[in-house]
Amino acid sequence: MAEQIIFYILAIVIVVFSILAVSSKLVIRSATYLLFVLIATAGLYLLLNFHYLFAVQIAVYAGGIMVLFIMAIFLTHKPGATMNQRMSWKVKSSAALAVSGLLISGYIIIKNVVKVAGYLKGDELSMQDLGHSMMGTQKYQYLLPFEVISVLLLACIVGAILIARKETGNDPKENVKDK
Amino acid sequence: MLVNTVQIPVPMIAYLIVSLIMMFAGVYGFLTRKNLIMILISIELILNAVDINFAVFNRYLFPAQNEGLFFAFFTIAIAACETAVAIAIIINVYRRFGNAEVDNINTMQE
Amino acid sequence: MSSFLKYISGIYTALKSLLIGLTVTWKELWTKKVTMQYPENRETLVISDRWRAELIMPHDDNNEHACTACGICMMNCPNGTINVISKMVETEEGKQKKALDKHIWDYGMCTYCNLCVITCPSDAIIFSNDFEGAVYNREKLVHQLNKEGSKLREKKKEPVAATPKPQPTAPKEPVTQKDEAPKASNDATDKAENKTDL
Amino acid sequence: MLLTYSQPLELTNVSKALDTFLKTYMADFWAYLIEFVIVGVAIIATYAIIALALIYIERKITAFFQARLGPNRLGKYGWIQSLADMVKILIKEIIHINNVDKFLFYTAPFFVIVASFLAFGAIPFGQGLQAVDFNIGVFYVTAVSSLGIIGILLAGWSSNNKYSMIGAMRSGAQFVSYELSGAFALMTIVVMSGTMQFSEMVEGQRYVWNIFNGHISSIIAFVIYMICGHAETNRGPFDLPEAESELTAGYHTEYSGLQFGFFYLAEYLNMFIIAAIATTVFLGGWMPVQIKGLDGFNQIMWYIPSWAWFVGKTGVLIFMSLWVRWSFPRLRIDHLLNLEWKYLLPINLVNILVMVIIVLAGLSLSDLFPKLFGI
Repeated sequence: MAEQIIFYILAIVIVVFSILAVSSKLVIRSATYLLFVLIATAGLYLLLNFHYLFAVQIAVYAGGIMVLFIMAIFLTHKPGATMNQRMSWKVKSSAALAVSGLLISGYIIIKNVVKVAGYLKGDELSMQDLGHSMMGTQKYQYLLPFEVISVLLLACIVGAILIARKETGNDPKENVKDK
Repeated sequence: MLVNTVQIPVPMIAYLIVSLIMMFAGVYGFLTRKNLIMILISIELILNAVDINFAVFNRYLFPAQNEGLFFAFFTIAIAACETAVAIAIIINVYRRFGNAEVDNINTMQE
Repeated sequence: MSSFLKYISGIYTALKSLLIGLTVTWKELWTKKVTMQYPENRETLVISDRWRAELIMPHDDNNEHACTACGICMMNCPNGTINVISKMVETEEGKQKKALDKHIWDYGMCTYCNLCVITCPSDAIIFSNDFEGAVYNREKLVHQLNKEGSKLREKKKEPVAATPKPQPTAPKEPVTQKDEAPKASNDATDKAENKTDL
Repeated sequence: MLLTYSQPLELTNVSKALDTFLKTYMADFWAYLIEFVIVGVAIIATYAIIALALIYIERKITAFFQARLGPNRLGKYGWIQSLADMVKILIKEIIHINNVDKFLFYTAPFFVIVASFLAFGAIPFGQGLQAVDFNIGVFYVTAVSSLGIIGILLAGWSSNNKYSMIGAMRSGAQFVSYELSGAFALMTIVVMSGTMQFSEMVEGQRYVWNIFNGHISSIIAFVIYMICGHAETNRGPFDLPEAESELTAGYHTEYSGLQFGFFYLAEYLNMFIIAAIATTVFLGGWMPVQIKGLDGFNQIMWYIPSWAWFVGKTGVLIFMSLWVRWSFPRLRIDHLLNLEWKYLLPINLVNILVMVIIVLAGLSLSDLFPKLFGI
């Protein structure tokens, strides 16, 4: 009972705020609504007993990505500035596309998922198991993807710094032209 | 602790519907918005929907293994990478054009 | 390599200086506290003589003050705190003479600049040490400095002529003893004359 | 296994008695519900009481460092002062500001307070006195406490005020960079103790605290963690997000009344949370001082309840934080970022490797002297 109540609260939060996030006129509010969605998603992970995933979601999304978003918004927008929308026919057509996609996928899910309603109550993963499967090289162990991700992260950091760096000295536009 | 005290679990389909709505909200935002940061926010929504699906499939269909969990981790990590680079690009675009909207960026090089 | 050594030595010196700072404040933690707890220490409270708290006009035992109602203090006050109201009285010889009626000083407007006291030719007003001037409404902040029925301290002509000059080290504060009062007033007038000469 | 010693003053005795009492009179579901509510109320009450106590202690110790007496009018030694301040802040008017983003302006304080509250819930206050004992305890706390910065950023942005904005940007840059080193310092200890769960971590420090167990490496990690903790809570020499001489009050300039109270409370509680986590991870948490083999001594130590040990150790760390705060001048923003990126982070990365070597080579005290320190 309690689990269901919590789930439906989180579900309503996710649905409402994800729709608000894509339809808000102020970009900073969109970011805040997205944050609510992310936190509620983390709540879903907690409900599924994925505690580590919960903490990763909060730490990476709320602590990292959202701060990046908000900083970027600070740097590129004036307070209170509203955003331009696309032309209305485009809005209508994409809304129609989204709704039709929703209906088709929903139909498929409802049609098929009822067949596989098995649920085994899984306990919280112990950190030792998690560490072993993250650092092992056998089947169902993920050392290689882990390392690849770390290299990707490094590349991203270097790339981001290189892209966002201000060229020192002259006018940045001239520098770009020189290249 | 919360979960273990409860007998009836939430049906899997409820999770899937939630993630579905989130996903298509993201799609809608991706298609309608001009602002680069808004597009990025929509992408985050889509990625999150996928994460939920991974976790739910793992818990409901293959509770003995951890593939879904790890895929969700890697998705989150890749989302972080993508955001970092994208925001660097957005800031550069802002410096160049004075605002962060997609219509400005018709050519890669002037 | 040298830059690496510099880095390490930088950390070392930083830690050392931080520890020195910490020891200084640690010693400060145990020093005697200097806070004065005011209402409790009324008896032992020491207030500097130069503290300007409240403007007063000293009166002697005969209810006489030294103010001649010249209005210099009023003119010198930078923000109009003082209002000297004078009246004309008839002396024994039948002459009209200006005398003080009310010396009004507004506590709330005073900036304690001391200009009135410095410029007073007859040293009639001084700042006292009595700082407990808080009242419940603004009207009470307006003080009348001369007491009810007080009058100007008369100069005695004969002693001035007989004894040419008193001691050069005259007490600055008005003295309340009966014997010395005329002396002091003489002194004050002398000083005032000197001032005007200058 | 710890129950071999008698613990007369332990608060878990009370909670156990309550649990059995409730379960004899009602179904398990309702018993659990009532217990959840009691635990929630107890945590909120503890939060408020600790905040009030901290404000009083801070004002007193600050005064002593400045050769003053501090609050001394309300009650004996002024101990009612912070209670009176709380009442004042509760009944003050909340000033509504024109031209601000109302939604964000009013949600921002809640982010800050909720983040500190979530972290507060995971702290083990004593033996069994822990609301949630995740197996990812340390990671959970670092993750959850990072939510607060979003509240600060939103507060600065939505105040429509340059000073608030600059304060929020500074705070964001500072928090994000120092969070990294703080988490690394905690991870150093996780490497040594082999668990992230707070309760297991405390059990593991029974005979030797983690700060001594890993000698060099642990002490470096401790110092770095305390520095980062100061910086994360915007206190001590790192208070430049709210540098009053430059930025009035930083990100909470425009807030008044209860909303300001939220920021204020969260700031003090964050100081407590940092000290509490440092206590749990480095100084043995609620575990009394124990010497292997000396049962009489251990029994005497156990007569002091575990929450008293916890409060004592945390109090020492809070005193240290105040000591540092009143010793050093405020850093400049470039010095602040230099300190993090050029000093703390490289040292931390090397330190974590040193710790791995210490653990793998068996150089920690409990490995070197298992008769004295081993569990």
